[in-house]
Amino acid sequence: MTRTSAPGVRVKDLTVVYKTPAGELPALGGVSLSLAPGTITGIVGESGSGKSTLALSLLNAVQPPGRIKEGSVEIDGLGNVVELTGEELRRARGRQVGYVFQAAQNSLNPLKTVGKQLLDLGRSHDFDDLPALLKDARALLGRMGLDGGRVLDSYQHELSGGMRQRVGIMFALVLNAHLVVLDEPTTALDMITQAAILKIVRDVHHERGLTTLIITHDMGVAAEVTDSLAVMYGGRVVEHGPTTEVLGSPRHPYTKGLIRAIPRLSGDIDEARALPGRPPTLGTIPKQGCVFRERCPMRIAVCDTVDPEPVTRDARTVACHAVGRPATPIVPKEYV
Amino acid sequence: MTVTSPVAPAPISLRRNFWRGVGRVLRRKPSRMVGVAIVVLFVFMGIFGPLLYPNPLPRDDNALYASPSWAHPFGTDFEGTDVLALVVTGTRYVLLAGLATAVITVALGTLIGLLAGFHRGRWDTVLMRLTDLQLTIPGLPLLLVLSTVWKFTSPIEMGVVLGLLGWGGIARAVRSQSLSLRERGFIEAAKGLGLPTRHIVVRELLPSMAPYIAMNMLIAVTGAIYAQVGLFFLGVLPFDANNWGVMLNLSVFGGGALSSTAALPYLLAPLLAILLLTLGIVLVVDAMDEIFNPRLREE
Amino acid sequence: MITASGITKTYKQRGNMLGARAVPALRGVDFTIEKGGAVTFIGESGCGKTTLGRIVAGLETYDSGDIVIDGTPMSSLKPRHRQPFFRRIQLIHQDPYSALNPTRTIHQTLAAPLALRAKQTGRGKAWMEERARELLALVGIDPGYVLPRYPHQLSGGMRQRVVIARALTVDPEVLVADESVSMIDVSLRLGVLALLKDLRERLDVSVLFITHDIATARYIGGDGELYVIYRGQVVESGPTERVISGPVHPYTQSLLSAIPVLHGVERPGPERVVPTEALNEAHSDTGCLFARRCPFRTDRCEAELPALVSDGEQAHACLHPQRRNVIPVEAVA
Amino acid sequence: MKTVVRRLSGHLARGLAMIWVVTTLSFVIIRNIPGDPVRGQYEKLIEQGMSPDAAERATAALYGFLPKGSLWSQYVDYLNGLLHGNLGQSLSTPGTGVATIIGSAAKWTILPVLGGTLLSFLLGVTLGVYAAIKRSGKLGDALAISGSLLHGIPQYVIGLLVVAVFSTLWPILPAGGPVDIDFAPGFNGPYIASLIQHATLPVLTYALASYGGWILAMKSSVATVLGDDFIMAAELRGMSRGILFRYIARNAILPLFTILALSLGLLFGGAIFIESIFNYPGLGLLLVNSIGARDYALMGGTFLVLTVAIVVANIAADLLYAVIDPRVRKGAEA
Amino acid sequence: GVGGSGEAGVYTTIDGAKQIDATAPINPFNPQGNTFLGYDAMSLAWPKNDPVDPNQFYPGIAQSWTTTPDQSEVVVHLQPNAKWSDGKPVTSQDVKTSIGLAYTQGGTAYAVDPKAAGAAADVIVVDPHTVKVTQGANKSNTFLRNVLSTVVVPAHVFGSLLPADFWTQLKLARGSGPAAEKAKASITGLAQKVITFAPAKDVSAGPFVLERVNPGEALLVKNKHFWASDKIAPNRVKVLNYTGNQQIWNYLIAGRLDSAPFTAVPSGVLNRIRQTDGNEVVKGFSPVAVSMAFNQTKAPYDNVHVRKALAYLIDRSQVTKVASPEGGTPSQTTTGIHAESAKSWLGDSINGLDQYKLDPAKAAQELKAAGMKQVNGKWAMPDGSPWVVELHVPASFSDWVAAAKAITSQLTDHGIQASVLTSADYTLYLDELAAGKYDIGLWLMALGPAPYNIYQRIYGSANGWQLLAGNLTHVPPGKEGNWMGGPETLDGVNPGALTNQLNAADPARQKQIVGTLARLTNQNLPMIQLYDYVNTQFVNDSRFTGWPPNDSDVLRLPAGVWMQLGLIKEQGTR
Ligand SMILES: Nc1ncnc2c1ncn2[C@@H]1O[C@H](COP(=O)(O)OP(=O)(O)OP(=O)(O)O)[C@@H](O)[C@H]1O
Ligand SMILES: Nc1ncnc2c1ncn2[C@@H]1O[C@H](COP(=O)(O)OP(=O)(O)OP(=O)(O)O)[C@@H](O)[C@H]1O
Ligand SMILES: [Mg+2]
Ligand SMILES: [Mg+2]
Repeated sequence: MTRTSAPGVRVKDLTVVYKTPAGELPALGGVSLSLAPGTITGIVGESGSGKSTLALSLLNAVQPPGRIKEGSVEIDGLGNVVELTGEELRRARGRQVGYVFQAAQNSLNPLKTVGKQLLDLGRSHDFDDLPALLKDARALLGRMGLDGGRVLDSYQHELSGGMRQRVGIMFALVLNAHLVVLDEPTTALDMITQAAILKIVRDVHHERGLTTLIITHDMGVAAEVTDSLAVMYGGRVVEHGPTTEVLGSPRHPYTKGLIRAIPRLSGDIDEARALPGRPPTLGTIPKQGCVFRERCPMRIAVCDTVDPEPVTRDARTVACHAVGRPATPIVPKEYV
Repeated sequence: MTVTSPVAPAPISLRRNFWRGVGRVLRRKPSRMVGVAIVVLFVFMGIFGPLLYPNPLPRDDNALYASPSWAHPFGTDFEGTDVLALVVTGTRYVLLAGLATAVITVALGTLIGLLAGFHRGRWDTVLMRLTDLQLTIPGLPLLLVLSTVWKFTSPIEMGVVLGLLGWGGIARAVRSQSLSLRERGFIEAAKGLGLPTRHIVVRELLPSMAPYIAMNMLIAVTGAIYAQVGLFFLGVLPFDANNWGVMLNLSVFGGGALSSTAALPYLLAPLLAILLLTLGIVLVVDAMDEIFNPRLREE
Repeated sequence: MITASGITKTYKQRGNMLGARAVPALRGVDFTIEKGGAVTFIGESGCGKTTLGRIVAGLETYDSGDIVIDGTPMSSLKPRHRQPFFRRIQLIHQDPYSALNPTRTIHQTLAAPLALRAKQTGRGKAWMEERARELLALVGIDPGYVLPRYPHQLSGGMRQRVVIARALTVDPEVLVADESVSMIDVSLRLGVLALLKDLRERLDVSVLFITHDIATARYIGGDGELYVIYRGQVVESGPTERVISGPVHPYTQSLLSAIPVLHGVERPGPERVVPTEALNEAHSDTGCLFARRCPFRTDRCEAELPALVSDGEQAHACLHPQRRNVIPVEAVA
Repeated sequence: MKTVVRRLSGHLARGLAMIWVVTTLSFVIIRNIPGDPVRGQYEKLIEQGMSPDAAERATAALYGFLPKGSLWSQYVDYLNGLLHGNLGQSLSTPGTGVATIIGSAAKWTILPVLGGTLLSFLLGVTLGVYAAIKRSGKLGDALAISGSLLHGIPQYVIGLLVVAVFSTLWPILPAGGPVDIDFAPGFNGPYIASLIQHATLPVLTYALASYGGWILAMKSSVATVLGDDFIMAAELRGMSRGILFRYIARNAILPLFTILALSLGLLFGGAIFIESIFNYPGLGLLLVNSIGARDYALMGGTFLVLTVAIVVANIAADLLYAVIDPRVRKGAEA
Repeated sequence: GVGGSGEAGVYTTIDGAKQIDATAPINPFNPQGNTFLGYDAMSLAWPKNDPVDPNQFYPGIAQSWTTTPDQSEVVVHLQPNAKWSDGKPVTSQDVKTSIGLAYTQGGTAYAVDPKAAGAAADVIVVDPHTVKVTQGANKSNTFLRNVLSTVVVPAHVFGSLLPADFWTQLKLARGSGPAAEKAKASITGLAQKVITFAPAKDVSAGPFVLERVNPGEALLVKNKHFWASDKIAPNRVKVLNYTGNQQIWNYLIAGRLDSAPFTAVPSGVLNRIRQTDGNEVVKGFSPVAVSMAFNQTKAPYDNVHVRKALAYLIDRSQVTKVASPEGGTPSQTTTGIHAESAKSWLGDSINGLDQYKLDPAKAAQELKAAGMKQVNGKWAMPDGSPWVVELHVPASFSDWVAAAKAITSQLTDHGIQASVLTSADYTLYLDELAAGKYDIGLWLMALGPAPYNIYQRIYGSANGWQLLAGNLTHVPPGKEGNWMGGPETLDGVNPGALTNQLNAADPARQKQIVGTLARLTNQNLPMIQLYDYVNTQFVNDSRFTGWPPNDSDVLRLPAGVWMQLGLIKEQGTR
């Protein structure tokens, strides 16, 4: 069943809810997104916008109290992941979808050496040829600039942050998965290490012919490595398209605001502008209407009642009532 | 943005919110309400128990070790006194000693832990050695030895001694808590703002440890109750007819409750009281974390 | 005006009977902040930035060197007499979540230092309340909404503003902002940065800005000084814009090269420098501290510790200084 | 290994200092207990029907066994004896060394304490994992509540109930003494069977009394580990259930080993209730009896042994941690 | 039967006198020693504990004995066939060695001081089976008793403890001057060596010999060399440890014990014990009573009216019912003597004494006579300060605690505030009692059968009379253990002196003295006698029969003696 080529992924109308004292609240509100085979897709969004939830959904691994309420996740060669259960699901994880954890810093069992955990992984997936697995792992680590032998013999606490992250990537790839999901792979790292990891992600992606999903809240990181970029806000994908285009000519007011809020190293520093208001949390996401309208400079009457449908035009998808329409913006309150 | 309106009465509404929050936390699980009910019942017995019965408790010379009946739900003791009345009137001593112990344990443990954790350095070393020492001393054996010297005539005295023998665990834990808390931004900020140490400790550090301290306090109450009841049971503490431990002792060693059924209710009544109180406290402890954490409380 | 000279700090990591491991966090750092000025420190993780910030704010002791606050050398005072001086320097923590006491409302949080202030200046309770509102308004949040609330009820941006307002209660002259926006939502970051910038202008407070992110350093302190710190040592310093556009030290160049490029808006700098290996605390302390990682190192680098040399404006500690153009440039659309 | 030795030496030094302080404290307290051992013996003889003057003369010989000299010189003698491994002579069983008596009593404490604690540890840890994994289910809740409740109930209450059930209401097991006299001591079947038979109820009591604690500790430890990222990471890598379970269990049980060692140390001192109830001739009962007889040397010796047990347990806990946790083991060597 | 040990020929019992400590030596001189009187430890004879005549015995190692009327000479004839369990014969030399060892321990008859009352003057081996012991100048009628209670140990095991010149040293010690002092010191110096001596194995002249001791249990097997081993029914004896009454109850309920020594039993438990197959209760005389003793140095207990008032207010039968329903009978009145002996000693004259029947009116009169006042229905001290009767008991005696509680409840009913105070343990209790710290304490009395022992308890060292080298002196209250603090003379009589005379007096004179002392005690109430113990013992018919009947004089002797006397038989069929 193992594929040797990059799979495509199609997420359709995915709704994920978390059970809270206030009832079941949607962390993802009908997200549709497709990853073209062999591309690196980035998802950017602020904290709580549902990025990790979406990433976990790709492995049908949303943790209680959350659950996938509706929608589907089709992965080439696997079918609808949402319907997978039990052993089937477990085997898909690791084998077909590699996952690099949000906190890959701590994604290793502190009591076992990396090598032993690798062997556990091999056994879990019924690998007969464990020495070959070790060899692959050493090669992968070597490819990422590490001394494979030494790393396999090390415990987590003996590795630096950057090394752990590389080990995390190795674990995601060593079973020859062709879909790799990286959740905030560089968040806790400093700049130089981050640059190195991003380079590795990009290189490995090309060498192995993967489909890669990389999740980050740092626009710069996404811009650096991705081919296509999706922007999330309040559990919705508000804009999706080729990276250079999304960055170069953002269409959704949120994307625009985000990009404008990034200070630059060159050019006029005062061009940077803060986005007013604050991002919603699970409890404050509006039940109806556009989730961004409170902060939107282009808000129109319909935004209050109707959730804008994503509209795809020239390979770019935008979910906004105001895009491409003449608008009478309602000026939002400054702060709060 | 000019502000001229007088300030909202924030503190008052806060306090009300606190109790409303507590109510909310308790209502979240029915078991907690049960726990509160049990604890309230015991507190009620502790305060009003002795007033419910005549003093001295009536005796019935013709009904020694009587079996349970409507008049005596748990039978009577060796003198013909109603066992239930003994348990009810004995609650006060038990609770008082428990409370005294808890207060001393927690106060001493918190104080020493805070001092050690907050000042670090030499203070820390000295206080921690002291704590180690306290933890190294075998407590129950020492109590046995002490009880030959010390006549624990009042529950408070009992509490003092039990407290002195039991603060080590809390001190150590509070120290490690305050060590980690002092690295937290808000403590540093308070220092940087030049706020006095008293403020930092009392207003900033302590409230953050409140759930922890409250939980320990409740656990210390139960621990103290067991220790003292146990010592009375061993018979090394002064006699008091309505003391639960004395009841256990007399029922077993005087009445033969473990050998025949005649005195069994006399044994079971204090045992049940202990079990019930334990249950109540266990159920209440469950809510402590949420009560003191504003985030969990308000949710 | 605050001058720090030759600050060193070595942490003794708790060891056992046979001795402790020493971690040099700062190896002699000098800098000066003018009133209303801005000084930025950048460097990799673990380079000693936080340590420096805490020392300047009087929250950490230092081993040698001196800090002179308004002409008074701190070494001339007993530790307990230093507090009034250090109070003028307030630290804004990186993490607004832990910088506010979760068990106290914002009102309580602000009231404590204000009460102290009121007592010192002989003002009453009314002043305190008014001042709290004034400060919150100053940092751009609605006092009526914020005052009765607990920190967990506020967003990261609001919290950081409250932290700043709290620092302002004691009328500080310097704000030390240690990674002050790194934990705030992207869309709110600039708001806080703008606030700091605004405060500099309006209240004439100086800002000592500590960051990974050179772009934000440029945003706040574009007109100030930039110090690049590596393993406890300043390896390059100078006017911010000048260092950014013309870094001389290979370490500065590496840092700047590592900045992600907004493809589509920018393109990478032409002369990116990539270190040959990762930061390792265990690297030797002799010679240039950066030598092991430096793509341009020579044998001399491994033997000789370069001193900080200045051309009057920009200073660097490199034996083979060469200006390189590494930062991304605006893409021509 | 080097780390372990280094740690050990530090601990030993501190432990010895602790022991010295506790010994001194207990010496002072014990020598100040009111009550005259000789008078106690006298009255006992009188009650047995001995005539007053005969009893008086019979007890006179016991004065020879009382420690002599000023408190200070007694203290110096005592310490000196201790340094030479001599705990002194018993007063209530004159002529028998304190060390001998303690040695024979210690056997009887170690057996049930160890048996009971290990039993409850295994049981509690297993059920604790279950309670943590099923924490939202009814059974998990029930386990947790039963755990807290049992944890809260004092040992003696459990002991009393166990006796009432298994030797009064339903007399199937002996509730007194450590072994039947019918069998010659040694490694023979009947003797060991009798030993086990007698130990069953005390062991059961120890087990019941501490089992709740283990459930709770394991439950919260498992809950912590379940919240650790590496478990989720392992799950997302498709690790098999068995391996996942082992990851959880092994990491969760680690901190419990420390508690295990510590609680073993403390249990020796806490054996008093259970040994009194079951008439088990261990250290706890020995202490009670030695207090009653005002046998100073025996009291001091027992106290010392209990203290040493705690100190050793502390050291063992720490070393155990250093041995099984690679973070400590390797971290310190690096 | 549930849980019975069942094994044929095994006799299970409990030694109520001590805990069995496996580490203790096999040595009767050791207070904790592992020898069991009547089984493997033998005395010359066994006292019958007659309520009046303490000089009646059953034979032990001594087959018979003769004595002169004034007890100046006792001749003991040993059992001709007596052998040690290792086959060696028991000879006069063994007796002499045992007496020598007794000297090191300071026995009454074997006091080094020749002036001591009832001390032996000489020990003469007449022939291998006859020993003669003569009494010194200060004669006492306890001499025969003390000689016959000598525990005999084998000379070939214990003999080495005595130095070769022991008897010359003893002679020297009985003289005077520095040489005598030195010799005395060397003899008493042997005490520790004797106490701590630990033979490798038991050598017994009794019906059994110790096989082994486990913690808490001892096993004895039949001694085939015992002179009357054909009379001994059991093959083995298991002696179980005694750590508390409750443990004996459980053994009894389980039917494990063939006989159990005196045990206090609550009614409920007694009923349970009776339900077990074969269990029987045997009751007999036990010369002990419980009293509440006053510290007469403390107001208001220095006033006899107050003591009498308390006596009138205490319902002794109710106290007995609460405290010891099965093991005690309420005292008829306070005489100092157990009711059983009182019948013989006092006859009908006891009815002439004040009975102190419950009588609140009389009590009020007495209290008024003492100047006590009633304030708000509560009795107060003459100066109006509150009066609280504090009754002290050791916490470990649950029947005493119950008795004290019952008394305080009764007093409270009559407007006297009263409370029970306990001491952590008996040792502490005795210490504090002797130090005069208590107003009133519960106190054993009537420790018969010897009349001297009975009254020495009341008018002895606890009350100020001390006998030093044959001289009786009286120390003032509060000093040297005089905690009772009574006056030196009562109605012009010195009760201490009278008591002291009991030892040397002939039976007629003894009766007269006892009568006087009983009357004095009854009138002055240095203590209030509460209840007299009943020797409640248990036996089980399932395995053995031939138990002593109720009121038998052997009941106070260990079951080993019953066996020696040929009482115990194996049950015909199981
Ligand atoms: N276990 C949970 N229980 C309740 N709500 C949850 C839980 N996990 C996530 N959420 C909520 O779901 C929403 C989406 O969370 P998610 O973790 O997917 O966000 P994210 O975009 O990955 O954020 P971050 O950048 O902080 O990682 C958030 O509002 C969050 O509060
Ligand atoms: N309390 C401490 N005890 C021991 N070592 C410390 C302590 N605080 C910091 N260090 C060490 O000092 C060095 C400098 O730390 P510092 O926190 O100042 O770095 P930083 O530049 O702020 O790093 P980051 O970017 O990660 O915040 C590091 O090697 C760190 O491990
Ligand atoms: Mg996330
Ligand atoms: Mg830092």
